[in-house]
Amino acid sequence: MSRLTKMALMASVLACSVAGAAADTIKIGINQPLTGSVAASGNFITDGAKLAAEAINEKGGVLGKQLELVIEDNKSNPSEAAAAAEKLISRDEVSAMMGAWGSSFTLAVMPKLQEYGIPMVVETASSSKVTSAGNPWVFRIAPTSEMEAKAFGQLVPEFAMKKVDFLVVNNDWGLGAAGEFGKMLKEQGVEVGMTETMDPAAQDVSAQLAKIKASDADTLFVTTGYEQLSLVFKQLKALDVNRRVITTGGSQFPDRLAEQLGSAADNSYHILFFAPWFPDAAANPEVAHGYIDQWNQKGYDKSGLSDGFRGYDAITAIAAAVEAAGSADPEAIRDALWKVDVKGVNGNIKFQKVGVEGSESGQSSPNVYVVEIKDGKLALP
Amino acid sequence: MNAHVTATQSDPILTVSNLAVHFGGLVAISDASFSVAKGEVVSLIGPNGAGKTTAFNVISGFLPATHGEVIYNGRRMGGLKPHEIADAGLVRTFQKTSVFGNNTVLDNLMIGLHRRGSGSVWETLLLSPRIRRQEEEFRDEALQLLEFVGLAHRSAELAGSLAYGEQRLLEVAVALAADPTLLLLDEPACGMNPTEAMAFRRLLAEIGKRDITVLLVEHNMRMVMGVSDRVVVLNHGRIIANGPPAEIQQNPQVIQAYLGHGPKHA
Amino acid sequence: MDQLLQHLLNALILGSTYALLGIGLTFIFGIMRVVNFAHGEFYTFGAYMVYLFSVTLGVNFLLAIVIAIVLGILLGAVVEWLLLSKHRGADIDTTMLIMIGAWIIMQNAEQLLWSGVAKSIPMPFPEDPLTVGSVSVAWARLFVFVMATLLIIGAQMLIQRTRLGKAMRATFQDTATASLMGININMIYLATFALGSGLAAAAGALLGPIFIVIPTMGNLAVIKAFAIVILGGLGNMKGAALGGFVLALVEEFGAGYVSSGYRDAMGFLLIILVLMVKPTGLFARTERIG
Amino acid sequence: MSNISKWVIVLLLATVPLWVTNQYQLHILIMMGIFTIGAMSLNLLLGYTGQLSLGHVAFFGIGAYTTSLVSLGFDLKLTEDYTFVFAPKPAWFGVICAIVVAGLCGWFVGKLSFRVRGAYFVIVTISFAEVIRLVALNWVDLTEGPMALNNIPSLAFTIPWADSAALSRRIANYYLVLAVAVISSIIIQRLVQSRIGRTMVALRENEALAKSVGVDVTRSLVLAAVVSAAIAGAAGALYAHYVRIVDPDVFLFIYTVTMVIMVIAGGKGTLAGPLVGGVIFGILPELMRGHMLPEVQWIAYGAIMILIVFFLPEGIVPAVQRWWAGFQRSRQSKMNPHSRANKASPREAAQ
Repeated sequence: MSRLTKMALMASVLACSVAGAAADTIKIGINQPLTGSVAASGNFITDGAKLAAEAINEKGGVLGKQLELVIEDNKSNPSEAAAAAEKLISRDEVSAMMGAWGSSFTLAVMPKLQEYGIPMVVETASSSKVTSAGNPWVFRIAPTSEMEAKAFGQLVPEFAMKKVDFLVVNNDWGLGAAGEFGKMLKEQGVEVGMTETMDPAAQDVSAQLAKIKASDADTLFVTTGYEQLSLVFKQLKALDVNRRVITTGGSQFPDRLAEQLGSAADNSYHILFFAPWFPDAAANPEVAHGYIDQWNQKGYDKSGLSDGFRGYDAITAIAAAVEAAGSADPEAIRDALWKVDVKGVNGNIKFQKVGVEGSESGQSSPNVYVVEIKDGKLALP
Repeated sequence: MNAHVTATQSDPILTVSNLAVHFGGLVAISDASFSVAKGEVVSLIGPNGAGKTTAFNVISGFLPATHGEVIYNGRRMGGLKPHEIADAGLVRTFQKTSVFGNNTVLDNLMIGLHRRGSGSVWETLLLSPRIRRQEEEFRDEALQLLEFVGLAHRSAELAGSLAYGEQRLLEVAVALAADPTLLLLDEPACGMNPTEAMAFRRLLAEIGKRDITVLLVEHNMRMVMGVSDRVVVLNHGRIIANGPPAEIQQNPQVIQAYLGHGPKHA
Repeated sequence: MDQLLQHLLNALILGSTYALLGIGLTFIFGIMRVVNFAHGEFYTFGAYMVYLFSVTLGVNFLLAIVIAIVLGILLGAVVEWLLLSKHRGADIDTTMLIMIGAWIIMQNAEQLLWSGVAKSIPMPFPEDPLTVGSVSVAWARLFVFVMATLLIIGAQMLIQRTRLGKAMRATFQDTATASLMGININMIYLATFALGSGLAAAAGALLGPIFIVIPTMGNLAVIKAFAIVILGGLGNMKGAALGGFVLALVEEFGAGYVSSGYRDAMGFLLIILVLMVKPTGLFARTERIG
Repeated sequence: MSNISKWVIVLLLATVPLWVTNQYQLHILIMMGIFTIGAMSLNLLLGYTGQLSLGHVAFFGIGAYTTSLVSLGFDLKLTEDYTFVFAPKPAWFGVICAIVVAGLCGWFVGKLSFRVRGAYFVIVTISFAEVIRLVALNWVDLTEGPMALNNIPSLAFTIPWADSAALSRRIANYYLVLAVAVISSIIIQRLVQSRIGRTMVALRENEALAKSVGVDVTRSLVLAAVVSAAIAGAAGALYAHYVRIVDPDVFLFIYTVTMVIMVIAGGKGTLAGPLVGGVIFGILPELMRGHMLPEVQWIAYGAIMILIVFFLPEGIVPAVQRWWAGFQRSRQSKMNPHSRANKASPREAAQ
């Protein structure tokens, strides 16, 4: 037995010595959901990040070094997101990170940023908590639910809504969206009815929809990932619920919805942060075209374009910060992120100080687009 | 002769009265009454399927009775769990060999000694001096018992690795460790070779000397007639005879019952 | 009232697929005494096979379902031969651990082959639901119900009417005697496991297109199958069919009238209650012990 | 194995933070330690009483949630106008609560399953874990549901020689895990080698015989469940204060499976088994990482599990012991052909 323990100890020492060897690259950690309930979007964002890194590396990299993306799967789960961050920071010793898709995942990662002093560009999370927590290592290029709601607010009079219901995932993302959109709509004089929630992994939402069917609202706001969204549309149809549906959050893949669901997705509106079907409507059409061309060259799934840009823009921003910092030191990169001003697919990326004074987080002001599905086709309303 | 009249005895330690056990529509025991006096060795015999093991299972609390009751030392045993019945001093063995196979012979005895000891979880975790002392006493007692049944040289072996006859001896030793006042032995000599069977008869005599009453189910008629003070015969769930061995051997009903099924070990 | 009818209808349809899952599992347990933790993976396998044939390879949807079921049966046979045939008579824990290993391998193989991104399978049915009064049901779900019912009846017929079925029942009653009667026990076990797996694959093939297909979809399915089997009594086939409908009813009404979040919890609470009150299952006869 | 060599190993483990300074390697050791404690507690039920509890992670998760809630504090709106406010308490108090609450749940499950054995026991334990997971997921007011309980305070104390706060926290956690592991193994050892513990083994080996000699098997099963759950709860509490985030996925079946593999591979029913299994399966993923995709890693995990059942059904420790005993015996008999000494059986040597 004592011999056995010795062997085990030796094995552990061996295991430890395998890890870690310095290389001449600048490591950037990618913390995304590659499996689980929101995996579709996470994979596209990772693809977008790879495209950006490739484009930069082809031009000679940053500071004469190549960018190396270290990718960890957070399995669509907050604890796994924190564990992935732990690995990226302490094992792979990345200089900066991008992540972690959902608000709940991002909030789970944030204490690690502070503990180790690593900056992270937040590409998707929309909860206001992310930038109001007083974490000076967080730089968000995604719009908050509040920004999304405000941007959408300009279109509200056109829709002539009287009463709306919400169906959202029961996490920071969904509940935050329901709160901000509800507030905005009330200000515009629209009545807000019920808010139904669903588990992010739930497949059968008929029970919630049956309640919604009984309501007299004319519009339903839905906030969730593409996977659940397609089920919601199918089940709305099966229960014969006919009303205008507006989806928020930016990960809806409306072209896929239109293609796979046919008439079930008709009369729906989708709030997006990039509309690849209308690149000339983008803030920086030349960047948008470049990104779309690169994506198509790789033969990636076209419906992923509307999500992949987040990864593209996040890496673009981080690379610019490394360039400005003149080193791969995390703290230097953090300081340099404040000076970043680059053209992204969504628009110009420039961080403003928000949140707790003295330890502000960064927030850029992205653009918001609305796309309609009409007769199985996408249109700008 | 009247099966319900028990032999004259002063002090019945176990009384089974009007016992009946039904499994759904199947009647295993229809109506059985008998008693065992203190210090006696009583054998329960009968052809296969007569209900002997069922009777054991009811007395030891492994099966509920459909009717009737079992009274032990003036206490009703009905509704008690097997371990509660064992706690009352009524300990059984099993027809099929039954030891703790992956434990050492010594540990088998230590488990058997369980109810003689005491000690709370806290005492155990803190390994109090009393617990240590108790463990030592258990060990000595276990070794003595092994000596008594002649298995002392096997104490470190795994019980499952013992020869068949030795396992049967170990079973009896484990039961003895539980400090019974009445020992129910279910075919203990089954499968023993003649030498082992002889050794076992000597052991039974020794057990008698320890002031332990014995109720025995056995097919080996030579042993039954040799060791028993009294024999109770069960057939088709009823008691057909009850008396001293010599009397039973002459009982035409008993002979008929055995011949009807074909004699077995008789 | 309308809501009640809608819930009943939903429960009936859901229950048919639950029954399908439960029968396969109880079948394997009853005859082989194997607690098949990989059952949910056969369910997932069925769904992915429909995806592979109908979406990737463009085979007709109905044909794809048939292919998926056949492949499920074949895979079951292979798994039985590879992993279980050498452990006849082993205790329940041993085979259970082997099946847990198989479960891990199968789930990760699916993830490796199809990635963790959900797939959806289009169904060739009218999109507008069938509406009678205030109750409506999608044609796709109606199809699932009909198919599941046919499969359950088919499985029952197989067991009651065919020679194979008789041999299986004999094995179920008493393995030793069946073997003495000249029944090839190894073949029976192989057939049992294959058939049980085929039923699970069928459930996945039918439900996959209704929902979405992901590698982890079997995890909840296997636990629900256990719930169904416990409700019916381990090894009781009719009990499992009934158990499927009972679970669906409890879930549907729990979700409709108590809380939709606790929908899945209802089944487990039911198991715990049943085991506390009647450990042999709701529909089991009392067995003789010893 | 003698007591001295055990303490030598413990001392050796205590020096690890002096020569392992890489944060990630320490991290792996801490996580390995936490899951090994979980495996040790599972071994009490699975190995000693022979009851396969596949809901074991429930106790781990309950421990994690309890200490998190106690140390973070919570508000519960009980009625419209009454809100129960629980102020945050120190982390160590949370750990004690975690042990107590997990132990109570163990008592409940033990009582619940006193009538059922084998496959039924397995399913009761799985169901229990699932119900708890669904409660954690849906009782958002208390548990934050899928949003997870975040920013759980650390249990750490300051390590004087550590370069950074992060390293200090990690070393502190390492020592905490080591201490809990040592205490747990002492508790388990004393228990299973006692009069009470022998009844657990008796229940595993031959329940009817155990009953017949007066063993109250229900009581002994419930006791094993309570102690096992309390230790698992302690492991869960350590986990919560170390990773500082808990979400309902902590109740996932796969964690139970990890612990089961550790116990079975190492050798169930032996004291050293879960330790050996924990070390191997805690390190293995790290050795495999970089050489294969995570999915392939899991496939290898599953395959190893099956292979162990096929070829080492008793586990590594008993197999090595048998080999060692045989080796000793042959050497002894060579030196002294008539000696019958040192013929201790493997099982006894294991305890």
